[in-house]
Amino acid sequence: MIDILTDSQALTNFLNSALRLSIPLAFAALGGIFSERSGVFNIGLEGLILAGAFGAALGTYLTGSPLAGLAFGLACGVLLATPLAVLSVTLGVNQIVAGIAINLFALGITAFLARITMGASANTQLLAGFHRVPLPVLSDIPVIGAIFFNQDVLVYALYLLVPALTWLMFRTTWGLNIRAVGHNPRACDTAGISVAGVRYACLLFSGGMAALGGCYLVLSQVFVFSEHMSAGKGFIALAAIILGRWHPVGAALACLLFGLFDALQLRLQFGNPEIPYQIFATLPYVASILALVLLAGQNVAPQAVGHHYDRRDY
Amino acid sequence: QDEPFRAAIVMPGNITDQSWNQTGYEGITRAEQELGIEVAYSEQVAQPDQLEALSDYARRGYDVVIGHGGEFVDAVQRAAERHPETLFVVTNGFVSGENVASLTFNFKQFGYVIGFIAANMSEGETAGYLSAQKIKVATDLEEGFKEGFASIHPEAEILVAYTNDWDDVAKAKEAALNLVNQGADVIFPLLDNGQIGALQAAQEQDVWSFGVWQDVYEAWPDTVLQSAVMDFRIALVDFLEMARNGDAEGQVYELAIGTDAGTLGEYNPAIPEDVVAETEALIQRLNGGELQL
Amino acid sequence: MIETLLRWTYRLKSVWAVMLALLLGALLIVLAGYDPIAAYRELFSGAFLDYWGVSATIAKVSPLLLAGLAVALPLRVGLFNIGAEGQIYMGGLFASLVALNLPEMPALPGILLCAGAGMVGGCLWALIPALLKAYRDLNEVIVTLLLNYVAINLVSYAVSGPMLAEGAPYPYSEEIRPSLFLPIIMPRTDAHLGAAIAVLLAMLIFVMLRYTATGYAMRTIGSNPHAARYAGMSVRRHIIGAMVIGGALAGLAGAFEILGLKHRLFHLFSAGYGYDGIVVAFLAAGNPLASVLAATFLAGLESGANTMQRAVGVPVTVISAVKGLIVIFVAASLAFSFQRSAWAAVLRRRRETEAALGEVRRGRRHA
Amino acid sequence: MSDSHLVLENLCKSFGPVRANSNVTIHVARGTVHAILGENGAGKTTLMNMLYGLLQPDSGRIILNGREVRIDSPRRALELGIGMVHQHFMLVGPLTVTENIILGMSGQALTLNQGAHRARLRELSEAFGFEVEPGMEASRLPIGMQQRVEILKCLYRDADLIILDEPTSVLTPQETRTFFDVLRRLKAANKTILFITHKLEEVMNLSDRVTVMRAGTVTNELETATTNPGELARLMVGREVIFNIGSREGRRGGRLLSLQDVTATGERGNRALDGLSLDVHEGEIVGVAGVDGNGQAELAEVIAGLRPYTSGSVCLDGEELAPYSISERVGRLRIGYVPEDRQRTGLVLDQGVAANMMLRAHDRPPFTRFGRLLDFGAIRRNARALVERYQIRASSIEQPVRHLSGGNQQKIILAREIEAGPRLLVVAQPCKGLDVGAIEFVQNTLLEQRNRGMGVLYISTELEHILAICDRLVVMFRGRITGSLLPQEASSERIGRLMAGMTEEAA
Ligand SMILES: Nc1ncnc2c1ncn2[C@@H]1O[C@H](COP(=O)(O)OP(=O)(O)OP(=O)(O)O)[C@@H](O)[C@H]1O
Ligand SMILES: Nc1ncnc2c1ncn2[C@@H]1O[C@H](COP(=O)(O)OP(=O)(O)OP(=O)(O)O)[C@@H](O)[C@H]1O
Ligand SMILES: [Mg+2]
Ligand SMILES: [Mg+2]
Repeated sequence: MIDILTDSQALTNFLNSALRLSIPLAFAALGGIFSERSGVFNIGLEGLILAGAFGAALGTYLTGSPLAGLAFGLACGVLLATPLAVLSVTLGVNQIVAGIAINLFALGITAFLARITMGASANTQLLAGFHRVPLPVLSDIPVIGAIFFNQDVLVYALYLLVPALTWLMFRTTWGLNIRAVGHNPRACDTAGISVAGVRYACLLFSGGMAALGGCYLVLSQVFVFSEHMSAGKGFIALAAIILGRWHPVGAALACLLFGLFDALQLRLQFGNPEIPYQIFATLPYVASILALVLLAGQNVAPQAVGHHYDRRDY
Repeated sequence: QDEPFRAAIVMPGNITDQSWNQTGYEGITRAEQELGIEVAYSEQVAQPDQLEALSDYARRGYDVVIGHGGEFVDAVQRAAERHPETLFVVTNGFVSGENVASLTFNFKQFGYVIGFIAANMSEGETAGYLSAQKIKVATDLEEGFKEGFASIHPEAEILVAYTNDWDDVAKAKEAALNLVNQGADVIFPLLDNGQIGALQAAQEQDVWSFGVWQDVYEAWPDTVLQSAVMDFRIALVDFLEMARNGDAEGQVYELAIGTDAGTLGEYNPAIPEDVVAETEALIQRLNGGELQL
Repeated sequence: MIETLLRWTYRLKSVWAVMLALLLGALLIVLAGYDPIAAYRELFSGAFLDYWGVSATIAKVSPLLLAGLAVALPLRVGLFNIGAEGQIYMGGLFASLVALNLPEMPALPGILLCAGAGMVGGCLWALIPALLKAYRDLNEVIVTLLLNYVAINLVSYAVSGPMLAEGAPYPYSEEIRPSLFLPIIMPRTDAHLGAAIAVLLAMLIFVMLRYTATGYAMRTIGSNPHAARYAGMSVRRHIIGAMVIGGALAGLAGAFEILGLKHRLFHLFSAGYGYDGIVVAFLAAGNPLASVLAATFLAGLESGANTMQRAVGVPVTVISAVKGLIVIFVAASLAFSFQRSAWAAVLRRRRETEAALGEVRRGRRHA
Repeated sequence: MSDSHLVLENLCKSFGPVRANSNVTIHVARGTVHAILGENGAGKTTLMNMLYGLLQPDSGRIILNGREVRIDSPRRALELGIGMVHQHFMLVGPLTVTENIILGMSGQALTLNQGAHRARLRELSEAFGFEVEPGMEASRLPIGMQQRVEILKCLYRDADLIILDEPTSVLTPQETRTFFDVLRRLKAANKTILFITHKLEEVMNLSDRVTVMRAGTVTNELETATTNPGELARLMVGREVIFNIGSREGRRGGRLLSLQDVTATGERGNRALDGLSLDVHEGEIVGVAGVDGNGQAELAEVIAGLRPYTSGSVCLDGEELAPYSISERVGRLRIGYVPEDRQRTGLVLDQGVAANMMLRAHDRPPFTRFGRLLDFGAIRRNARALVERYQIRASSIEQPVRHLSGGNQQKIILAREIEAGPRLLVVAQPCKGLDVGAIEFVQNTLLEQRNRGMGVLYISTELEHILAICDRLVVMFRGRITGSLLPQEASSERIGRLMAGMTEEAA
């Protein structure tokens, strides 16, 4: 374990691993922030990641181009987010039930379609994916360069998205509308903002973002689609949103924290075979709870999250 | 022959996992083709549904009902009590009874042989073993692997990691990368869906690795040295043939290495001739009982 | 006449929803190359129509209903208990620890002790988010969610380490002694007493919520904590209480899974019942009696779907998609109400015009 | 009068069995101030909500600028140049004042330019004599300030037709005066103003025409110049309204409540009470005057137990209150409290009238039996009696309070707190939103109870109400009492100086 601190190569490997583990979470969490800020709890992130992964795999499988896969993955995410939006925004179905139902559906339909479209090759034949593109100059910075600036396009896209979305959320009228709708939809309605419009936009956007997380899994990480490959990442992303206090930067950092502890626990096992691995496996979760307790501040949760808005209900 | 012979298998995970569940699925479909029997399967059967699934197949008149995996031991025994006319089988099990049979391999032997090959191809300092959970297969293979490796390099360090998830490909890959980064120049992963991730990591990092359950050399010629082919497909077909002929008994069938179902796959040409020869000899000794583990 | 018809159409909305979902599902089944009619026949008989189907459904009502209540109760005070799953695991762990270490004793006190231990386990696990919520205002959704993973790992550790049965090929504990098994209520099946107890508890909780000052206080806290405080209700105590009792119910679900069904502690012994409980609670709009219906519906859906796979061979992927569709459609159907519909408005207007016309006519006659 | 800016023609709106508006027809001329008067629950807000697109009429037409329009959302209303100040504020808590004001405004660039808005806002609020801090979070503003923000929000959008639903309910007289100046200027600029209020002098002061509504229908429409407050009150309530400042029957008794050097922290972490001392005797009504936000709300909360005090002593009958919980204060000590924020604190909007009527005594007889079992019979009887006595317009006692008119919501709280038979009653803005008939009734009831020995702390920004019923008057400024005087010696100048922070001597 000590080697992480002494050996720069070991440190690089370790942080690289942490980063890779956190990227899909971060995409999903960024999307989730938007939907929650607008007042819709998106427990469907898990299914949306899966949809993105499936789309990315199928698109790449059919065309051989990861870019086409990316586009396809995005489209699948947005597509699956549409019924979620209809259910929770238009019909006012309880947002948690809607999300769970979407997850269930996504789990089945992606596996089903993967089996009939890609068949057995779905998880043997490696797909084309994105390659690492070291950024000139930046990638030469010791340790940091090798970790952060020797990645593929999706990771760089994430780097850009975090500040861009922060700006969008806190420095633009769109962001203002989103935050306001998530807090007091009635007031927004009377101010002439379309509550449903804002929520639809945010949910579809979150579908696309979560799908990007799925695309990363397939196109940058493992180059295959396997059933239920989201493996609970959507739920962890939900936790990261709260840990990051509904702020893009905070959530990204929270995801990084998850990644760090996940990478750490895999590594800690070697040094301590006598300690049961389950103890290490709980490390990311326990650490997040502790982080929450220690960093706990004012509860800034959007007040209207979970509540359907209907003008007639007042 | 009016009534066709019928067999069903109940599996805990995906039949497309390229690993444990897929062997179960392919085993039963092969039996259908080769033996002309009628078959059925259930996949993704959760724990609380095991007993009901097994019992229901028995009620529907299946002659042999298989629980695929050690977690079915208990459910199989209880279903067997309820349905004495049906023969229940549990793979990776260790129980037997009037109408209960177990079908298993001597995992330790396979681990030992893989460890032996690995040690021969390694620098001899560090090797890695990767699985998801400490279940009997995993720990037996781990022990065998360690002993086999130690038979060449007694001083070597074997790094072991358990990911806690059989199917999470991304996590398996990270775990394998981690092993390699820690110095392992050869890794032996035992996972379901996660297997792909582990083999990818080995391939990317240019270290040797091994397959399990099926021969995967052809799919991964750059990294896979050999596969521990504990082929439940063959084992299942053989067993069902026996059962159809009325020869199957309520006992534990443990298959040693060097049998039809339990063997090695194709040798990677990178393995020197002499190592191949030594390995074959080792298998003979294990199979003949000269070498006890 | 028309109005009665329309009202009934609306009242049966969930039935239409299920039918619509099944219709869409049939498309998938055909696409997968199977006969939808045969599949659905098995779905229904496997859920409610034959002895074995009913028993399988009842066996699932116990965990689903208890988990549903475990979500519904904290929901009353405005808390989302996403942690029923973890609480189920802790309940199972505690119940089997006690069951395996209990001195020889008669069945009834033994079972009560084990069930009690399960409730304690669930309680303790819910106490963590409850205290953090009450004293630090930490979001309970995240804490309960994270604790699920911890609980599952704890059980995994217990059964693959200290509690591992002799020679077991998979992480599970020794079998508990038969005197501690919950009685089976349908011979030769897995339908155990747990479901009946769960239904009783649902009724009890219904009475508590509807007819006592405590229930009223919980409802008030859930809908306006400021007013609740103003009314002298101890917001903190009720928050902790609701969460902890919810945890106890989930813990009981875990205990019943061990005592009634599995008879050993297994790694991954709960198939996500805690999450299904969320669906139960919300489909029932938090009402304990409606939860009985919702749990039965979901239990039937689960067991029927399993039968569909076994009897017809419909792939599990299709089944999972169809299950998702059914939940989506049923949930969506709940959004439609007759009062809100255009029909109601039209009919109301017609009634009003008629009444006005009637007045005019009457007036003319008098004149 | 040919130039009708707005014509409402035969508008009808029912909520289930309740006919909130039936065949309402009103002509509003351009460039006039048109007042709408009516008792609580008469249907004024409902009518305005239809005009603003929040509700859809069941039948009838809205004709704006000579063209029939369908207003299906507030957005549409805004597009048509209609702005509205709502009876219940529509502010987004965590956003700043500026953000709240520019929220949803059309024609803005994507990037928020708060600086420019802030400057314009400051200018505007200065011109209107409203002191608002543009950077302050809305949720931290006192109620009076929130009202000012709501008004600014409406004016900032340059609407043509401005709907004001009780805009002055918590403004001070000075603020109201400057606000009216603004409205007159708007009128001069040919804007049309629809104005709802319960304050008759405001109607007389400002409006050109008045429409009086009762039980959902228009009963009268008249020129302001041709009428007087007495007549308006009679038209509204249907009977003569007499403020019967009844004779004083009981005697002022012993000291009931005593505060000594009390300090307490406010919502913003400020020192809301700063060494405040105050006594209330049995059989005495003490009025507390002051500009909203000077610690009145905190004072009430400290006594009711909702807010801890950091030093000093608060005693009832000589006994320190600190160790008593809120529920003990309600149940055992019999301290009643009417909070100023009725929707947030005083009521549970989703619950019915009956449930709200027992809110503060839900765990005690007569509402419970056998320990904690609710006695629904008693709950219903109580609710029916209070609805009857306070003339609360509700379709049933199970109707969710959310769907009651603002004045009727207020009546529920008053009924509940007064009828619980408290020894000490703390009321904050009790007459906010009440019609004249209801004010008369509430004040008479308070006097009656005083005569039976109840002590009352009467907090209000409406000086007239205070002067009308209190036995003694104190003025608050920045968490202290700046002066204490008898109503007969209180001139408005003197009180004004005290409210501005000058001490008794200086005043
Ligand atoms: N959404 C609703 N559902 C049911 N009834 C409603 C609803 N909104 C208003 N009402 C009823 O309509 C009637 C008119 O209410 P409205 O709010 O228009 O009165 P108001 O004249 O504004 O009274 P106030 O002076 O007290 O504000 C009341 O009896 C009220 O209970
Ligand atoms: N005194 C209190 N006691 C208990 N809980 C409180 C108290 N004050 C605040 N809270 C909690 O904090 C949450 C946010 O409070 P608050 O209602 O002030 O938000 P807000 O910013 O005013 O929202 P909005 O203005 O949109 O209504 C409440 O839902 C409540 O749970
Ligand atoms: Mg009103
Ligand atoms: Mg607020």
